Amino acid sequence: MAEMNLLQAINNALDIAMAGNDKVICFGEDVGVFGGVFRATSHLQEKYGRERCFNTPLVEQGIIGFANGLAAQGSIPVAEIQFADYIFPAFDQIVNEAAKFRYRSGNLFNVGGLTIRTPYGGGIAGGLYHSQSPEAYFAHTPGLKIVVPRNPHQAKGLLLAAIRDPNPVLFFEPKRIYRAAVGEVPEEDYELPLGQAEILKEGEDITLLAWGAQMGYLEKAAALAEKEGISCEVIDLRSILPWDIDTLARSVMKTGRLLISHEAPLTGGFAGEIAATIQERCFLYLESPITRVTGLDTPFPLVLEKEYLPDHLKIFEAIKHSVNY
Amino acid sequence: MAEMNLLQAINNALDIAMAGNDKVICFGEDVGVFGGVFRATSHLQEKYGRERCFNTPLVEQGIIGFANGLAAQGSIPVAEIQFADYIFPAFDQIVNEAAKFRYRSGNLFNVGGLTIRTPYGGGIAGGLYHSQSPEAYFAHTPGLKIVVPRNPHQAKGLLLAAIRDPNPVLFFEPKRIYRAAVGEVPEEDYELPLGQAEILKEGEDITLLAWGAQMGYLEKAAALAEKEGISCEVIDLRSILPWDIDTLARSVMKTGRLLISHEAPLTGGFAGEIAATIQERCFLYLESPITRVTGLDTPFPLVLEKEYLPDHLKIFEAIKHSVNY
Amino acid sequence: MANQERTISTPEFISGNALQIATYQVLQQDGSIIPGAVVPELDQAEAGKIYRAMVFTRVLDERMLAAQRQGRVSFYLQSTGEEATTVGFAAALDDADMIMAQYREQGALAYRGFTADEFMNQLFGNDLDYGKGRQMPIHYGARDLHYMTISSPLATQIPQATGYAYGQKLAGDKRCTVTVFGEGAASEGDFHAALNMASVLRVPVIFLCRNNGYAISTPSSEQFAADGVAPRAVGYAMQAIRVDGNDVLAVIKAMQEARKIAVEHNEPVLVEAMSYRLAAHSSSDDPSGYRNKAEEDKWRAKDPILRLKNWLLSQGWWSEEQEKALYEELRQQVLEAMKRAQQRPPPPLDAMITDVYDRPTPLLQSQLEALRAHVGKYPEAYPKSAGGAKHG
Amino acid sequence: MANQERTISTPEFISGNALQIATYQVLQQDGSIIPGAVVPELDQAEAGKIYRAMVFTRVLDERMLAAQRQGRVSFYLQSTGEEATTVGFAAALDDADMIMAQYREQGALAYRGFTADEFMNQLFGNDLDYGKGRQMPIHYGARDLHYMTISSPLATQIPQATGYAYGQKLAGDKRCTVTVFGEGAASEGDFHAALNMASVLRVPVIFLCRNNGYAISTPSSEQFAADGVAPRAVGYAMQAIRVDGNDVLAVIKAMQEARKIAVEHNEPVLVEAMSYRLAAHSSSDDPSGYRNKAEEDKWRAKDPILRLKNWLLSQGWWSEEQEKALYEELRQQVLEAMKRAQQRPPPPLDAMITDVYDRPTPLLQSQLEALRAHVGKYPEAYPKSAGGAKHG
Ligand SMILES: Cc1ncc(C[n+]2csc(CCOP(=O)(O)OP(=O)(O)O)c2C)c(N)n1
Ligand SMILES: Cc1ncc(C[n+]2csc(CCOP(=O)(O)OP(=O)(O)O)c2C)c(N)n1
Ligand SMILES: [Mg+2]
Ligand SMILES: [Mg+2]
Repeated sequence: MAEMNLLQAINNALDIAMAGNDKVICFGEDVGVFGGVFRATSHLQEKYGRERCFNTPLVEQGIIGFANGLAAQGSIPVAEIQFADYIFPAFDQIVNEAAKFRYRSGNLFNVGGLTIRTPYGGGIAGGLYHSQSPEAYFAHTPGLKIVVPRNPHQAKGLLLAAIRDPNPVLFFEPKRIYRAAVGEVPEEDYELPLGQAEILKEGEDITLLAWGAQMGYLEKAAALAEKEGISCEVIDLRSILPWDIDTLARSVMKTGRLLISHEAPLTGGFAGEIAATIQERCFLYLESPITRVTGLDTPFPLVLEKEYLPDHLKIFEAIKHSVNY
Repeated sequence: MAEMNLLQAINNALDIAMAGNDKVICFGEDVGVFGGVFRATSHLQEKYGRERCFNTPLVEQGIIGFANGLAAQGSIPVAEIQFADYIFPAFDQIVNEAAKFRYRSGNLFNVGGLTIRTPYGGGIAGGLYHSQSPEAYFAHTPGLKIVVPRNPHQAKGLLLAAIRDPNPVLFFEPKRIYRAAVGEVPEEDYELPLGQAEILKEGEDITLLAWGAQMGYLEKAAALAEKEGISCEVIDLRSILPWDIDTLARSVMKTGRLLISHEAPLTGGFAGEIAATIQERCFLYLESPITRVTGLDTPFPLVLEKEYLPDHLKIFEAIKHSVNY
Repeated sequence: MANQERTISTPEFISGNALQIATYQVLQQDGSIIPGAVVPELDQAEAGKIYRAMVFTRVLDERMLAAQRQGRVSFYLQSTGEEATTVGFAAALDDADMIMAQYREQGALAYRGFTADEFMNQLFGNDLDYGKGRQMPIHYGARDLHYMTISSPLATQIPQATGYAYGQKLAGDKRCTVTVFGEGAASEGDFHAALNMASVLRVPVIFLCRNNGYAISTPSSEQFAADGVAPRAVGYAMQAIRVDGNDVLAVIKAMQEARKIAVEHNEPVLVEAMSYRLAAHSSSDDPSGYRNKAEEDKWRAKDPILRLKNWLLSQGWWSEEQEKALYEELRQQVLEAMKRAQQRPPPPLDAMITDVYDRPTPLLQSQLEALRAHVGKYPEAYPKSAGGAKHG
Repeated sequence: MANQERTISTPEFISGNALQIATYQVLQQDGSIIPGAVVPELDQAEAGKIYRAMVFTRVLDERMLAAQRQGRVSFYLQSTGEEATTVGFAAALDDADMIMAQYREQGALAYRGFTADEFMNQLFGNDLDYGKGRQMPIHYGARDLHYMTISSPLATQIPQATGYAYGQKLAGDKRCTVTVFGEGAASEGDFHAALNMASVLRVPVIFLCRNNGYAISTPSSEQFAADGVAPRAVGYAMQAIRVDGNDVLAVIKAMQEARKIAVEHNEPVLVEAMSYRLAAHSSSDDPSGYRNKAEEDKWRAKDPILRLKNWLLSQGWWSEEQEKALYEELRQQVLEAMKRAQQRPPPPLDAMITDVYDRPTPLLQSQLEALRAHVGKYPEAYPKSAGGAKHG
């Protein structure tokens, strides 16, 4: 075990993946000598050479187009998009190409080797364009996997699993806690399962669900609620696509209440999908409406970002509201 | 009144908009001399000249980028994307630019004049890439309006309203019924309101909600259900964003049941948002879980497209299931 | 970094037409070689193979357009007039070089030995279609023939080709990737991304642009103002050549040289083949709305198949009897394959959910089960799958 | 349609370096004009205005980088070394021409008269910020100054400029749009889209590329293999010029000529200004990780402000006393404006939901009300808005 922050855990995962398999190739804007603007790819070019870790020109659609071709060829590209806010020029290559590559060819060809890493989320004074949480934009796309880690240990194990998974994976990294999240991380190679939620804390009165950096607020809110005698079951969804319906449904059948939180705007956010599914699966068990605590239906602001964020206080209020329904 | 099909109604709306305001400009791939691959812009170049109706090079990101600039300048661009399946290269210009233009500039600048028209949907043997219904991809984007007409009369009135609305509007045209949907359309200029659902048929037992071409299946299914003594309230949502929560909530409070149908895949589709909102607003009124009848969580197939489509039979079955819950 | 060495002190603009690029041609329509021309080496067997692939393509296109008109297939797309480009480029390659084409390159597949049955299975989307009946007709793909499955979104394959070729370079397998696209598709942002990345990363990829004058109804004069696509190469420090796309010998030679540059120097190359889309864009299109017959006739007179035939005749490698026999044989082959393909069943219902992921997810499995039950309940409404649903 | 007239019968490839473009320069570092050089007409008043804007920019940059280091603002981005380009291009325009810039063009705003207070209000995101505190520092915009609000996604403004200029052309107002972007941003697909559309639609837009050698840590040698960005123009049949971006006189003259081409002939033009990003990319960056001091020093010796000062001195239009006074005046101005801006309150809570649409939707209104109630309940947790929430 070693103490690492989230960035170090990611760097460590990339290092292990590249050391273990020559076919793993990391690239993106500024990921070469510089090691990426957040330094997630630090020292990889030094260790594995310019052919396996390099700067690309500044063109996200090209980065992912290139990555798709490289994956089709049999390599294992790990492409970085510098900020999730800048993933949209690559939307076509992700949604129309990567996601449909295997299906449309009847499995003659696939880009299963592809992993796309990108820092997402707000709370760093980034304004509209360095704060977005675009996971829901991709969650409507069969063929993709989407993963969001909450801490360094999770990040390493999930990223290693993502790189080796035989499907294209989008890996969203919560940049607000890149350095703030520190914890014990095994030094050896390990994987954590994709598509499985994790119950962090068992409870009786209400199920709280989130992913990524939002888990911090969830746990803080749960602590506040416990003080008022409300017992919370806290779940990290971890994979947005495919998502773990069964674990969540079991929990809600037990607690009878569900709160889902994400930073992205309410309308069209992934909490909607979850609520729609769970109200159907757990209809007779629900004691209050499923609650969503999310960003507002606006772009991400700058000066008033504290106001925008679905923080522990907003979640705490919503918990009480749900329990007292 | 004149009898028109859906394409003619759209062409007529464009003609009226261009005749009434010099600032209205139509462009896109093949929209010039040829009048578009579906002929929605027929004769507009003849009437209004090459400067106001023209072919663009084959580059969707350019078309919408250009349209954004043109709208910022004060013109009223009506850009065509040849198929909704090909709108993704323009995703960044729509989601990061058009949607946020006014907000980010504090209303110094806006692209409110922008309208994007695009044919969407399956059932025409189009396979993966001539069948998609991508409305939900955009519905997570504050700042956009999204409109889908169900017939010629609606198409003309909604398109005229969209062109004149001071916000960027995505206008999805159900191409399966471009020629099949025929009806009486007033020859004069008129607008239908954006953001308002329409109740097509009142009923007591269950509310059925859809939009666009899917309304045909909904009405057929309602007829089948009526035969079995189930009284259906049929609603056309018409605007996906912003959407008319109040009309729907009122209906569900009356019927106690809701079925939503769209062609797009289930997961992350807009029915999820609607179900999540309505279960919260109408919790104490619901007699059965809100049901979604949608495409499968796969890309759109070709040979088995009949199997894929959420047709009247699937809806009919789901109605019975909901009522007998 | 840009060349700042040379300075000038008057504000001279380079002209937009600073670079004029000639068209490489060796074969004239009457079958004679331009005196002094550099021609590819080609023996009789190879020339025959090329000619056969070109004629096969023409025969297939004619038969399938008719089949579309008869309602046997929902869609078709001909390559008439461009067979010299689409067969010729494949003939210049190593058979294991990767081809990532647009959609009008059936000639290359024919050259590489995709059989009439294989074409037909895709066109009819039957149970033997490698693509499992998921894509529209003409979206072929063949793993063993190193021919990437076609996808409809234009230009997406261009940066993918750059990536594929980068992988080939790293693997050290001395192969290249050829990506083919129309002059219309070259307007997409992906084109710029692909060429720039290929040149700065030194990737063995050949960018072959089929400039056939139109993108559906849009003439190239409304697609770009420049002298074609080839001049863009200097923007990427990339070598380029323009070739007469109706001259199969010139196409072969140009592509052979391009391949050398790519494979021996790990350098991308741009090749622009000038031709004309003689047929409609596809079976859904009617060109009479946007161009005139005189223009078409001018190009019909430059038929690339006739041009090669004239050369073969002049070489003494071909006769009118052989010509007749070849057409008869190929027409028969195509017709029989069509009949066979048409009789086969559609793909099974399972094909709805396979290949979305490497394995179907539980949600997909439950969606399939629900669908199977539904089809079982209303078999007459779903004739394509009712049989399969019953048998479970 | 491409030029197919000229044919050749040998497979000659054009070289990727077929086009060499010299750099236009008139002013040398010592302030002397290159003999015989074509210089712009410039009177003392205008020269003084330009110099003042350049110095203001430098002073602002220095002050605000320090302010960022002190934690007064969250972010800053300097334009050090590029002031000749960013002020010079604006000086060559009509003040009503539209500017759609990237983010490092504060010089143009300064030239057009954006006041120190206006800069500061944006940097501090206070209640007077035209952008209502929504975007990060340096995302300025000014409607009256015809300066489009900056947005962070790179290159998106380039096709937008093409569209804006098309509207200007249709309106017949004899104006043009100038869009400025880095050599890094020029790699985006939007660049290709914009230039191609501008040339085929004959649009009065000037594409001004600031080639400053780096895109964050990525040197231009890893951005493209070609000789800079200017050669791309021939791919669009577009006139182009490369200019010494540290030579304000050359920049002005080149841009004046470019503007003539744009406005008088409705033709797009590409201008590449060669310079160097002397500072870090932004306050978040540390260039010592990817480049060396020797390189920086080489460019520091080419300081564009010093170069213009030397010319002003040689003209007898400037003195060291004036220099000292100017710096003092501007430093004072900037400092006072900063103090004023810092003391102002943040935008009101309503700014959360306005301008998403022309009018807030009912859903947005209810979200704001819920937020207001919540802030009212926990005022200490939301110090920026607690005051406003209380007053309702
Ligand atoms: C991204 C995208 N946009 C639009 C289309 C619709 N479309 C199909 S073919 C075509 C024209 C292509 O012209 P070109 O590239 O010149 O090839 P050609 O048909 O001439 O061989 C268009 C616009 C598409 N398939 N994909
Ligand atoms: C679409 C997009 N991708 C990535 C970024 C992150 N980013 C901001 S500035 C920058 C480098 C830009 O370099 P260049 O265009 O040369 O301009 P310069 O900073 O040198 O003035 C990058 C990669 C972004 N803002 N937008
Ligand atoms: Mg073409
Ligand atoms: Mg730069």
